[in-house]
Amino acid sequence: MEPTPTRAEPSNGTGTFQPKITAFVCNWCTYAGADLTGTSRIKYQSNVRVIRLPCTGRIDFMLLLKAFARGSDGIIVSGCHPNDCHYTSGNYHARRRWIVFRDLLEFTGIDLRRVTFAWVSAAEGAKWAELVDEVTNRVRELGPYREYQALLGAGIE
Amino acid sequence: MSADFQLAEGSLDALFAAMTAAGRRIVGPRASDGRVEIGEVRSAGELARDGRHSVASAKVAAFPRVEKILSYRAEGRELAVEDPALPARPTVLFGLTPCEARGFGALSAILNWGTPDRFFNARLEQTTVVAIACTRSDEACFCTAVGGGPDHPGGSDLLLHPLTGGGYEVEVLTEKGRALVALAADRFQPPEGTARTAPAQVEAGFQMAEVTAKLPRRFDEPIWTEQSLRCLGCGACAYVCPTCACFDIQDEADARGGVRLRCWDSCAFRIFTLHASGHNPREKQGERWRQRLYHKFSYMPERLGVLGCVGCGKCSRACPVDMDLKEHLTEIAKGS
Amino acid sequence: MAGATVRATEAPVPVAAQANVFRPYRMRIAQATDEAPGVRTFRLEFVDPGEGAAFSFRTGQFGLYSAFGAGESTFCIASPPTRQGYIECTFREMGRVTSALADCEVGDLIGFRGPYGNTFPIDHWKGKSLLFVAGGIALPPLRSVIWNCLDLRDLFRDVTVVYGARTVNDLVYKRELSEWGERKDMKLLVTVDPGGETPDWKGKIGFVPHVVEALAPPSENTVAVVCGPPIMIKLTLPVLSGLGFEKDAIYTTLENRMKCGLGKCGRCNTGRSYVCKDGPVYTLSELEELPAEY
Amino acid sequence: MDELRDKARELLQAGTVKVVIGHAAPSAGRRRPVFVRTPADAARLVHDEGCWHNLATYLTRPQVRRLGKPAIVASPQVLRAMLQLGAERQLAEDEAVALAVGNASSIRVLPTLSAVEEHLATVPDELGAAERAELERLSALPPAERRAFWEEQLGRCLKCYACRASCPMCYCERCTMDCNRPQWVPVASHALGNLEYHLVRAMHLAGRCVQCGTCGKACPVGIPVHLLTLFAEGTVRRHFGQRGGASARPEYALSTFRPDDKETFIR
Repeated sequence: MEPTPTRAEPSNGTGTFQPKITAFVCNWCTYAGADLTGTSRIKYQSNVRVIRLPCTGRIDFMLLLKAFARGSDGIIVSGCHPNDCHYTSGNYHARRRWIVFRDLLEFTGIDLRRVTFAWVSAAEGAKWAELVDEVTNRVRELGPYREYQALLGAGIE
Repeated sequence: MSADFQLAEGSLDALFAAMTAAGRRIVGPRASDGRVEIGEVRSAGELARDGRHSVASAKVAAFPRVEKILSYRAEGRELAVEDPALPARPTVLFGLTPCEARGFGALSAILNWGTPDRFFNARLEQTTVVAIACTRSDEACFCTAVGGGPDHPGGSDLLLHPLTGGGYEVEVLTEKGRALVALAADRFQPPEGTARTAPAQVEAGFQMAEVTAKLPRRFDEPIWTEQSLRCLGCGACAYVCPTCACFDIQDEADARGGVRLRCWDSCAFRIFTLHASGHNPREKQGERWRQRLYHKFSYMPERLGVLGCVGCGKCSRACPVDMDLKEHLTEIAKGS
Repeated sequence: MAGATVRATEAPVPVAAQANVFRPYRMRIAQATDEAPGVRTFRLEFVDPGEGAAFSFRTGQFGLYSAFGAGESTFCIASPPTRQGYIECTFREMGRVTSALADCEVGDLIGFRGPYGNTFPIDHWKGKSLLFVAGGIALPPLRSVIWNCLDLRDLFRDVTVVYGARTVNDLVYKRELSEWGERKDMKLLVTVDPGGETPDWKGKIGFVPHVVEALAPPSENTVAVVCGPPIMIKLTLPVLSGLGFEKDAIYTTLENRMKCGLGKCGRCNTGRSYVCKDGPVYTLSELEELPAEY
Repeated sequence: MDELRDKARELLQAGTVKVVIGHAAPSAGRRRPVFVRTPADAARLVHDEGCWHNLATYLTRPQVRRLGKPAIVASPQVLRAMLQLGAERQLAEDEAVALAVGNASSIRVLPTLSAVEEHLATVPDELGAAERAELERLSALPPAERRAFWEEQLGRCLKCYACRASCPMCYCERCTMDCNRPQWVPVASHALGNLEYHLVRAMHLAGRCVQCGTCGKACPVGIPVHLLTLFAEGTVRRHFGQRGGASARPEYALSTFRPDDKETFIR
């Protein structure tokens, strides 16, 4: 894909880099938790775009790669705590895949500081806010994910 | 065959420097991790000149793996479509085998049939081909059976003949070649008649005329299934072939715009001809193998007036399961 | 067969002046019609009127239609060249591109490049009777030539159309079918497979080859054009032969997969023929010279 | 070698099998898969270090299946691939006869997957020293260098799919690479398309890879793609104690779980 030439680095107007964070969350726990963050009026940084899926078991590892390819600087993947899956075991299956995929990403030199896995329940509105703030701050510190962006368009004559 | 100049071994670096100074990118065979690749070469020392063949083909210079053929931007419901700028990258392909040089002729025949292919032509126009006559051949080579040879001039702008004592005699074959000589004119000396290293002996073992004569009547024979039993259906043969030009067209886009890309494709892949409905005109591997051979040795000669093969043997060397084209063609020629 | 041997020659046009043959016209969807489940027709108008004015095609030709971002797909031009100012295409939602096209609405822009391929030789059909036999989604290629001939009705003798689909619902161009049915200067037989009829279905029930057989159109001085799913074609051809149709008087169109439309990408190559250049229209005798790779 | 040829000849003569899948040596330095269908032809069979193809790939190929019941000259990696194919219901218990070759001097004829499993229990399943060293070397590199390494390597990938085509476990009739609704991975062999392809390949083989390394040897341009699958398979073995090709029972580490699976990175 072409790097979209119009993409300006998001900025809060003060010149600070505003990272683009994509969060893949399950419908039953983390999405509800994030909802609670809002209804509880807990403030947190607005850099995250939430993508809701039925279950962490449904979060294909390809989605993470697609998020990076579409310009994400950081990724959050989050769902129900072990034992709490709405579908009984989706998060257990997901956990196995995360273990393998994360290792593989590390082996190919993808920056693991930009990928955060979490369990956030429907009751943990505060944890969601903390998580987003923590990830946003860390990725802001790291700067734009230029190494991955450099892959876009590379190899096209 | 007659030489126009002589180029001393010690002059190669000066020639490379002159080409680089003139803004030419130099691409050629270079040793890398025990194999020979086609890649950018900065000095003559980086060139692989031990007679080993590169795995991949230099066709990338004019027919890259992936190239942009269109770009577009969405503006609301409107859409702006743009032609990509013509590639501007003057290139010297240095040290190719004469087979590789000949390959551009077949590529051009395919891509320019009926309508000129501006992307290929623009790249080729900016490419100067300097071939070095082969002094070594291997089991896979059969250039002599398909109209070529270890010192065949076809497709080259300059042809270098290695001399026994080092250095080359230089045949200038085209205006492009002449222009390249002019970049370092003082290095190109009058030929002294020094002995050339004998060109490689290439024993083809079959007559191409026999193959072309027999193909039309062997179409329905079991030989194709038999020859392709071990074929895995990968695209290695097509992707290293100097004359394979089949391609795919792919869009890559986001909401704001995108590009249309031409990328290599291969008739060995099952999905090459697969319809969206699930119907596949060439469902079996044997049918796909047959298509590969017929396209190169029957349909192309008939329709385009050129063979789709230069006998370089790259496909045979690249094949993970040793599908040996020379051996297969010999078998076809021998049959009734 | 069309397509003489072409010798490779140096490109006569300087590279900088060579056109980008992959660049499509921008077309606006002027009309969208749902024909049958998953089958849509677009009427397309040139965004650039100059391009539209310079554009011409002949019946039987095809083009590559792009949904920008998804890619290109090949269909025939389903409208006749006698209707100017627009082209029409009919397609079934099957893959990535056709689904993206199906999502487009009136006013959207899509791409079109063409026309490509050969044509139905209607100039040679003058003074003859015409028999069109189509099945399912294969009526669109025939629709162009049927309308073309109807618009030049005086040039031909009898015109007969036999069209069948699996079910009533699957019939395409329903409004045109009723228009053709009412015309006095042509004969139309519409049939659905047994079990595919509705309670109020007034057409025929039966498979296309049987309907053709029962109709027994005279073969003398008649051209037959057959287009449909492989099984329909396979069973209809012997019927036509039995009725005395010569192989040179039977035409069909091939629909091999294509990417370029220019004889280069290699996909549609079947025997010595490139369907995108030498086809898509073939007579039965031409077809029999090709390997059955279509 | 004589023993291998004798066994193959016997099986063909008795009509137990219709074809013996093995290797032939067309010339001194070359080895190629061969399909022996007559007792006389058994003389073409060879087996030595140069026979690197995992022949089990052919057990699922339509053109080979059409030949009838096969016997297969089987290194331990071929035997493992057979078990994994059995586990994935691609190969029935007695669908192929294995002619087990290996360090042991004599050829073992294994007529069923159970016999294969029994035999394999006596064969150590260890990664080659060279592969292990290379995995360790790469793992020890600073992340930026590892990224540079793979960027350079995968940048050369032609997407000819020789790795996929040569892999005994890549038998899917319609690979996800060939599906375009959605187009998960770009078709083009550019940097992104190549990286995504190889990550998908490694993920799809994790827990199923029999560690034969055939994919890497098949690569015409010499990219060590096998290191990716070996690595992912290694992760599965380390964390979940399951290995591809260990048995014909349908146990796939990534389609099951244990509530106490250990990880250290989930917040």
